[in-house]
Amino acid sequence: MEVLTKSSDRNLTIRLEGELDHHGAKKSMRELERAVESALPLSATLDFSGVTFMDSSGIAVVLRVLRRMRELGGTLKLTKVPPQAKKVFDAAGISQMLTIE
Amino acid sequence: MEVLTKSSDRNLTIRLEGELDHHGAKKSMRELERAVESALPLSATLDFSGVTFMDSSGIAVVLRVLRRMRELGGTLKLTKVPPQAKKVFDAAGISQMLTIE
Amino acid sequence: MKAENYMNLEFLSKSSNESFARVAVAGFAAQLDPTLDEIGDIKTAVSEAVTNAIVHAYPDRLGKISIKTKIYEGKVLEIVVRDWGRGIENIEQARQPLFTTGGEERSGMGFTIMESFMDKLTVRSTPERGTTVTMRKKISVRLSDRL
Amino acid sequence: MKAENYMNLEFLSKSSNESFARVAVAGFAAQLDPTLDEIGDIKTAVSEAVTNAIVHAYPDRLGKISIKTKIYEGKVLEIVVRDWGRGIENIEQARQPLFTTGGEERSGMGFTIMESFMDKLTVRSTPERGTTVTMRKKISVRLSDRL
Ligand SMILES: Nc1ncnc2c1ncn2[C@@H]1O[C@H](COP(=O)(O)OP(=O)(O)O)[C@@H](O)[C@H]1O
Ligand SMILES: Nc1ncnc2c1ncn2[C@@H]1O[C@H](COP(=O)(O)OP(=O)(O)O)[C@@H](O)[C@H]1O
Repeated sequence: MEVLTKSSDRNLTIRLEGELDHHGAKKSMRELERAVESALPLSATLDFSGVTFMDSSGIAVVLRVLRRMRELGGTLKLTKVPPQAKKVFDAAGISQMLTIE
Repeated sequence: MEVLTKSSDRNLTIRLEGELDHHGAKKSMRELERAVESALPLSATLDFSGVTFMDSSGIAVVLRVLRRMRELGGTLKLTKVPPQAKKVFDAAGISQMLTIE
Repeated sequence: MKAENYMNLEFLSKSSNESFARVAVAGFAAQLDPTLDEIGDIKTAVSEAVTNAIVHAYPDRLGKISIKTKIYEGKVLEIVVRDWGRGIENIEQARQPLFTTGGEERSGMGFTIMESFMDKLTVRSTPERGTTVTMRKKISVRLSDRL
Repeated sequence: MKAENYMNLEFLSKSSNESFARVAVAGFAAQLDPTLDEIGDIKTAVSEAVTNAIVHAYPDRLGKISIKTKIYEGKVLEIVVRDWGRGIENIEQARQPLFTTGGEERSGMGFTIMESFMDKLTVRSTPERGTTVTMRKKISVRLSDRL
């Protein structure tokens, strides 16, 4: 799991690459939090185009970022979510809580 | 394992697609032989570009076609052999018996 | 009912084993010629069950995880994931969406996802003895099966 | 020497299982961060050993095949492929390049390829009791291992 971040003007884009399972989430959660804390963004985007697999561990990751963004008064958006990950978000009924593109 | 053949003027090109292991060889050997018998080619080319895996079962297949081509007084050439399959041909010391491109 | 084919898998509860466990089961299921979507469902369900064994069954040690996979007539795939860990006190509660004992790292959606991606889910567990999760899925019949 | 991780696999001697067997072992080995070339070597060696069990050990029936995989310190991968089939009378002869009892379908190069793709190959066999093939390969240390 790779975490690639790009931020400017309190807009943060994070590209996730690899398998977002419990193993991948464990490895990337700290990096994700660090990215959010240093950018303190008003708008954050998680780019899922590089996620080759996701299970419910990914949901926990996204919910954690979502919670932090709400505390910061900012918004969170997910983009380029592949079908397999989308299906997991849908099954978890989480698609309504988020903007998923 | 898919076997796609194209022949004209006693030139036969056979494109192999998939995994050329014992399972794949079992499934494709008859089709290969049929292609050779109906074209009776003077020159045959096995296009390996679609072979995603090969083990020694593939060697047996190639040697069988080679033997038949020699009986017909024709030649056999292998093209677009991927690195993994090339390594198997090399380890079997068969690369010298054939034109491999 | 007699199985047409089977595969048994056994490994340590290391998170680095999650990936190959689902790949192995998906690879075994491939002979049923599932759609990409079905392969995704199988991988996801296996990942949930295996992660539970790693995270919840053996929270503070490495233990053994077994996956027994069978194919039955009619393209039915059965996957049994077993551990010899902590067990579950209240299975009904554990299966509720959002219920988790795993804290912020877990979403509590594992069983919900297994249920929604597979046709049938059975959970048996004995505290301090371990848990057995049985899942079944019928793979769709495709035109090519009739050729 | 104690293994750092292991994976045991068990399945029927159907040729449709060849593919997932090598995928499962390669998936397990992936945690050693092998090169593409090393992954290819591992898949090929596993394929040869498994095919032998399917073709030679159980020529006229379905039987059980087991693969036990271990990782030892220093990125050493051990793969043990076992069957309970026919066995080999003369192991030295069987290991010779081009020797085969399999007719035109086989090349007699299986053991030669296992030997050349792995660092070590041991074959034990008892006629009518079965065969155990043990292979070892040290995966190359890469810069990223030191980070
Ligand atoms: N194999 C297991 N061993 C022990 N407890 C388990 C096991 N699987 C599930 N549980 C319990 O059931 C709860 C719900 O599981 P699940 O729905 O998969 O969500 P999550 O894994 O996100 O917590 C877990 O938090 C845990 O308490
Ligand atoms: N698992 C096995 N059980 C019984 N006989 C075997 C087994 N593996 C190999 N053999 C014997 O050893 C011979 C050589 O094997 P190998 O070098 O792999 O070539 P091939 O499989 O092409 O025959 C086989 O033809 C067979 O007689």
